[in-house]
Amino acid sequence: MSIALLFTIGGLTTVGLYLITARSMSRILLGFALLGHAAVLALLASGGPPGAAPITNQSTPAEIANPVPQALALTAIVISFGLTLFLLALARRQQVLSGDDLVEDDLEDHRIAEGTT
Amino acid sequence: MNLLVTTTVIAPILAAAAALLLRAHPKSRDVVTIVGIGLATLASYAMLIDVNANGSQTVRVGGWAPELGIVLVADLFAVLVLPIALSIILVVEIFAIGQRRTAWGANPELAGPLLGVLTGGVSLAILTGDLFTLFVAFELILVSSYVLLTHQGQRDQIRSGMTYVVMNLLASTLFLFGVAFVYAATGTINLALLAERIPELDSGVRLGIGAWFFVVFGTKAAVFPLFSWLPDSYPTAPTTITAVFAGLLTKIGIYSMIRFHTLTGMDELGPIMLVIAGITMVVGALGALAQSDIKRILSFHVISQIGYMLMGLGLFSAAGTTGAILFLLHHMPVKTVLFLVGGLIENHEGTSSLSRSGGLAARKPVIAVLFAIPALSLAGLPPFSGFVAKFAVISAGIDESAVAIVVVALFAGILTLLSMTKIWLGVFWGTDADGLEAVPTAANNRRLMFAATGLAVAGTLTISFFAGSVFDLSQRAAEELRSSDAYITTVTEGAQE
Amino acid sequence: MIAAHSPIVRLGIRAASPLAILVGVYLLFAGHNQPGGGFAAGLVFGAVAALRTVAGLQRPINTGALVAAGTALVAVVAVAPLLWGDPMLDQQIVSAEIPLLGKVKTGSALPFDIGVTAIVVGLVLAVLDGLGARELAETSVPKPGGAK
Amino acid sequence: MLWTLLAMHVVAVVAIAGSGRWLKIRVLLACAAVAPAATAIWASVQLLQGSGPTIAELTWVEGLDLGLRFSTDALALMMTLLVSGIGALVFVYATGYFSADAPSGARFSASLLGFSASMLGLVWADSVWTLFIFWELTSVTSFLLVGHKNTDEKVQQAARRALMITGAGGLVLLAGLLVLASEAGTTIITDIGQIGGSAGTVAALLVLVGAATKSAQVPFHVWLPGAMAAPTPVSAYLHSATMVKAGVLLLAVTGGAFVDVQAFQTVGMAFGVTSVLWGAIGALRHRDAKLILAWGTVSQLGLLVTLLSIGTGKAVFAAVSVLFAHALFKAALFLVVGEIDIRTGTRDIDELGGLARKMPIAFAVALAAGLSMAGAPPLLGFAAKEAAIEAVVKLSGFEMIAAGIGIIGGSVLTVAYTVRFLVTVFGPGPDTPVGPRRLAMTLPAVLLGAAGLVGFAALGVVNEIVLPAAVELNADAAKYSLLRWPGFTTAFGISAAVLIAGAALGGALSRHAAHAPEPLGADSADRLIDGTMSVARQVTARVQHGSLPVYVTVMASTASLAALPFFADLDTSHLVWADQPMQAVLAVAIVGSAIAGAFVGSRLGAALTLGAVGTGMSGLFILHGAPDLALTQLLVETIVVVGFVVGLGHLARQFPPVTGGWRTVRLTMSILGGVAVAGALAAASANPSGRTPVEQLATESVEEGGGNNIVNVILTDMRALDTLGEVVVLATVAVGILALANLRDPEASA
Repeated sequence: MSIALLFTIGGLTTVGLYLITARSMSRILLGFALLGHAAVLALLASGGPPGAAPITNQSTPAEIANPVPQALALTAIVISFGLTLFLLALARRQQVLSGDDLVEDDLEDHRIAEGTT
Repeated sequence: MNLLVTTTVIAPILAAAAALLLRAHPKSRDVVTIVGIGLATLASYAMLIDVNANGSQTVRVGGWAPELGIVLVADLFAVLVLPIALSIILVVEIFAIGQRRTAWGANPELAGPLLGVLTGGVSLAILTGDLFTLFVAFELILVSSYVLLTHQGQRDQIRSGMTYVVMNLLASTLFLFGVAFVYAATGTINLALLAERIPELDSGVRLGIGAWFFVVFGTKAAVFPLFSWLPDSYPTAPTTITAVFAGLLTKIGIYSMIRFHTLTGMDELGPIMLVIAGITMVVGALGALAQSDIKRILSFHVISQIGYMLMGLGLFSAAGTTGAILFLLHHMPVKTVLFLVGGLIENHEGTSSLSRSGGLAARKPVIAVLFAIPALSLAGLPPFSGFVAKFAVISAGIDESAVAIVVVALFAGILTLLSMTKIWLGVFWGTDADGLEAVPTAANNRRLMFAATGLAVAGTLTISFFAGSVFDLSQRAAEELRSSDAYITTVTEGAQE
Repeated sequence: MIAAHSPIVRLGIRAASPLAILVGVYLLFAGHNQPGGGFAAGLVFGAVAALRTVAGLQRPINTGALVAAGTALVAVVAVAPLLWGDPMLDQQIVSAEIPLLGKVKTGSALPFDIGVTAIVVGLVLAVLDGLGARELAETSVPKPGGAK
Repeated sequence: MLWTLLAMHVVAVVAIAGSGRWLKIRVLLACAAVAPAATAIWASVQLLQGSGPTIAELTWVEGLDLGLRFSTDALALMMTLLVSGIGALVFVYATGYFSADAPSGARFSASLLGFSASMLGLVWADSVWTLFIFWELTSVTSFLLVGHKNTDEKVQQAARRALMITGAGGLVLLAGLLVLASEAGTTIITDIGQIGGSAGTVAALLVLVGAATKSAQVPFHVWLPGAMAAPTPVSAYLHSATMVKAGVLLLAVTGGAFVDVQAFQTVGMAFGVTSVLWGAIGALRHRDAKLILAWGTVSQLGLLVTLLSIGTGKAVFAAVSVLFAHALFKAALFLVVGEIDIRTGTRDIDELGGLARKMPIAFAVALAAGLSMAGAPPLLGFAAKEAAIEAVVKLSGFEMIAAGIGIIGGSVLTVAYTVRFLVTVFGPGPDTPVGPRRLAMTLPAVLLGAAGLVGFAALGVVNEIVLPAAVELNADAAKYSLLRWPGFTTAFGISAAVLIAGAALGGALSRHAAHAPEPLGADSADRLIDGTMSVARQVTARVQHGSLPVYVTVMASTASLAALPFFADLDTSHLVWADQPMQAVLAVAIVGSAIAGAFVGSRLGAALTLGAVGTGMSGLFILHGAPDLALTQLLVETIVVVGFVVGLGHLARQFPPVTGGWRTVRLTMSILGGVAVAGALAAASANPSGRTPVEQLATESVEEGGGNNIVNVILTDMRALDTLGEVVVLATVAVGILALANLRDPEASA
């Protein structure tokens, strides 16, 4: 396993986590995009060292990179693509409703918390 | 079996697509949805009969060997949970058709198709013998639930939807990381092969994987301290949607946990699971007590009850796993019914707030009866299924001399009972505090809602009545799970092309 | 929006469309042997359709129906093998000689990929639609669909 | 037969519950009386024939030993007679008690009959779980009946209090029975042998507490006076004659198992003696006639618990006798009070007076039943109490002192409150106007009141009922019998002294206007419940504060914590700095852009850095040998960046500023998360326990999958199911986005 990859995965995860704890939906969205990258990279890295592209008429099976995690990573990319777009639509809706894209707190929770004091 | 498995997964998705194409024709749209989900449900019962008679079976999707392709495994655990899960969706869809023209109805153009997708996802999650396919199935379930939760676009729905989406997306990301860890450590994502290879790992990595997936599935299942998203999001959805969510989604989390953690032999995590289980039970029940809205109380109950299932699993004994499975089977329909009754109450009271309703038992005794049965069951009172389930879990605890968790479980039971009386006193007794009118509902729609709820109550009573058989089946399923050999053999040898 | 106002941009999009569609078709068919596949093709087609819609070069596509049809196609391909007793999603392979692409060995993966493409096109259109691209286009063009 | 009887009850419950729309309450109640009446007749026949126990069994959950097992031994038959006999009478009484057009008739009748059936199941139970099931059912039906007049807030509170105390007791009992069953190795009550040791003590204490909640022993008695909010037929039936006896019955049938457990005797005695005295004092302090009787019940139940704790043959015999006598006289007294309530409109003894003249029949009944309660001859209560005193006299040492104080002191107080009750209600006082008599109310009261007298006259018959029942519990009881005239024994002397002292005390107290007593404990029970609610709110406010960023932080931190075990196996020997130099360059560029994206102030800038990260990722994919990934990544990135710019183009260009302290927490959590993921991956990949068969995959891909691009073959064939799921996810997202978009602009339907 390569430290460069681990560094990228760790770095993207850190920045991603930092961003998804923000109040602004755009930032949260960015955060998930980065976390998605980190996860995809982790999947890819879990399959072992790099190699030739897994296309049989171009390389021998001994040279190629493990194709399974590539397939998984591809599925993961597509799914996180879809969900990022959905988040975007939510942020857009929030913007239509309230003019900004800030995540609000749950009012009922606040009401109950206030009831205790 | 091949046909049955395919039907449960694909038929609802096909129906969803068809219903979407037919969005302009309400009648045929509803029929198509019901037929799709209904076929899947029928197929799942047929699977239960088949597996009960002939043992676990595997379908190799596309005919590929387990090392290369995806397998769907119909073992006893899966075919026990699946029929109940699908029946729930079917009943809720019927209720939703009845409720659609009311203020609390989901948009019927979307609810049907989305429930179809959800059904496909649930079937896939339950049947899959592949960790990554489980991820995909989770995403199917989640994405349809995201849309169901937010499609009406009201402000609190967007807010709660955001909480729900963000927390679950993070859990999904953690799931992907987990797949990466597992694949890096074992070179496979097939559950049967994992059952062989994970126990061979160094204990640090093995327990790390176990703990990581405990967090992943724990978030879906809403255990302490990962449950906060649930009570904030569920109550804002239309009642029918909440009913499905509460009845099913967290249970898929606990289902996956039972499967994964027993198959891979994570017994060392037992103590920590028990601690989490205890806290979850109590905090959930306290949360329920603090609320003053039916849907929020019921949402917190979901959390509390998950604690009991986790307790069964955390005991890591045959009796404990049996109890967890039994609890799971009991809880799914009972919770759904309670939310459906919540929907009926909303319809008649014009609100789900306790302080604004009252005296419904006198005005509408049918609703009181429909509520009382599942409520007593949830509180664990005999002779209902909840009693048997709780009894099974607690007596398993006594067998293992886990005194502390047994005491906590009993204590949480009292709190649950208290919170149920809170609803009862607030809604059914007393006088109607304000003049909110019942939501005008066409008579045949109302009949449909009552019929669906009545059907579901009858279902829970059936489970109560046949609790003996359900227990025996759960016991066999638990034994199969605990000796992972059975599962491995099914997948590697018992393949059906 | 600029696209609708500027004839040059419109011309550019009009000229680029066939090329982009060709690329998409290539990706769709080549996927089995070269990098590509239904998803990539869908993104390319989707981008083209979106650009053309924004530029007023075509009427908006019924996105919901497209997505539904794609899903139905994919699901039908999934269950079809059951008709001849195979497990779901089993492949049927056919070889054919197609001009430009050479010998193509394909099978049920092709309709499957076409379904995927339809869904992805639908998604891209839905995104741009949902996020307000069409609104932007319509508000800036005096008469929508002027290029009809 | 047992099934037939139970089925009769159940069918009647369902039928009655369903016919509320058509039938009035009196008809419903009359219908409801049929099943108990039939059962009572059957039980009498069984008793007269002296036939052996009828056994009925039904398995429910075999694996957990849950099921129904009934056995009607002599004790069960005696209880059946009480439960169904008094039940039938109470139903008849209730037809007079309620006005013809009283609402919720079906609910009341069905609940009351449901209770009757539950109580039957309880007394017939021969398995601990059967007993428990019906035990809980009686709690639930009692809740419904107490809350019958639930528009009143106080009634709701009382019902909730009763349910919570008995419900909690039920759970304690559940634990106790679990321990008992596992220790005894059987769930069949008649098969349970003696158990001891620490498990025995635990079981005994848990069972005792369970019994004490149901049988209203101090300090759990606080629900019983509140339960008087129920209509009087309910009070007479549940809260004096039958349900409150369930705890006593439980102690009686499990007592055999705990013979060797000292704690059972000591704690039981403590419960009993305290309740005898405190209950009687409570009865003396109240002015509401019904509450006087309720507190009297607490006292009498204490007497029963005391006797059962003594556990000798004589004591058990006395307990069964007192139980039998008490059910009769207490029910009669309640029925009289109910009649007074209906006919005068009040139950306050200060407002009542001269009723001996105006309600002569009621007075006669009250006198007979009251004197029986006081233990005066010639009534059944006298014979029973005589046996009790007899049992105490036979004791020695500390036990004798404790039981003596309880039983003899309690008896004095009992006589006192009885006298006070009779004098203040029926004696001279304010001239209370009295309404017309209702035959349906009078008849059952007369029957029950006369039973004490007849029972004493025909003491042999009573003996035949009571003695075999006592023998079921303790074989030594066979030596004893109820005596009409005991002779001038010590016990008789004590008895006489008790009567004189009690009468004097009662006479004296009845002349003093009692001051209105405090709720005597009910308020503290409610405070406990309200306190629980308030703790619940506080805990919930802590864990459920409604702020998404905090939820995310908690979750990410939990995940980091879960990754800790990985670090135990962290091994760096398999790590290389970089696979290619270019990889390192891209890594730095990607992380650099990501960090820039996090801190850049403008949204457009953030979108651009996102694009940069995506492009870098494509580069990494190419280096890794994954051209499909690279291609897809580039296309996806384009759409996302465009979507980001278009979709959020209306927002302010700058992000809102972030506040200080919270930022540190976020940063710490994020860094820990990043380290956890990277470390876990490094640890996981160090020593894999298996490998993917890549070569096999390559061959099969060409031969079976018909494609050279293995990744694509995997996606469209080997793992086509994943792809299917993935595209359905995309389709659903499209539907969701369209749904949100169409909301904004309803006309622009897709």
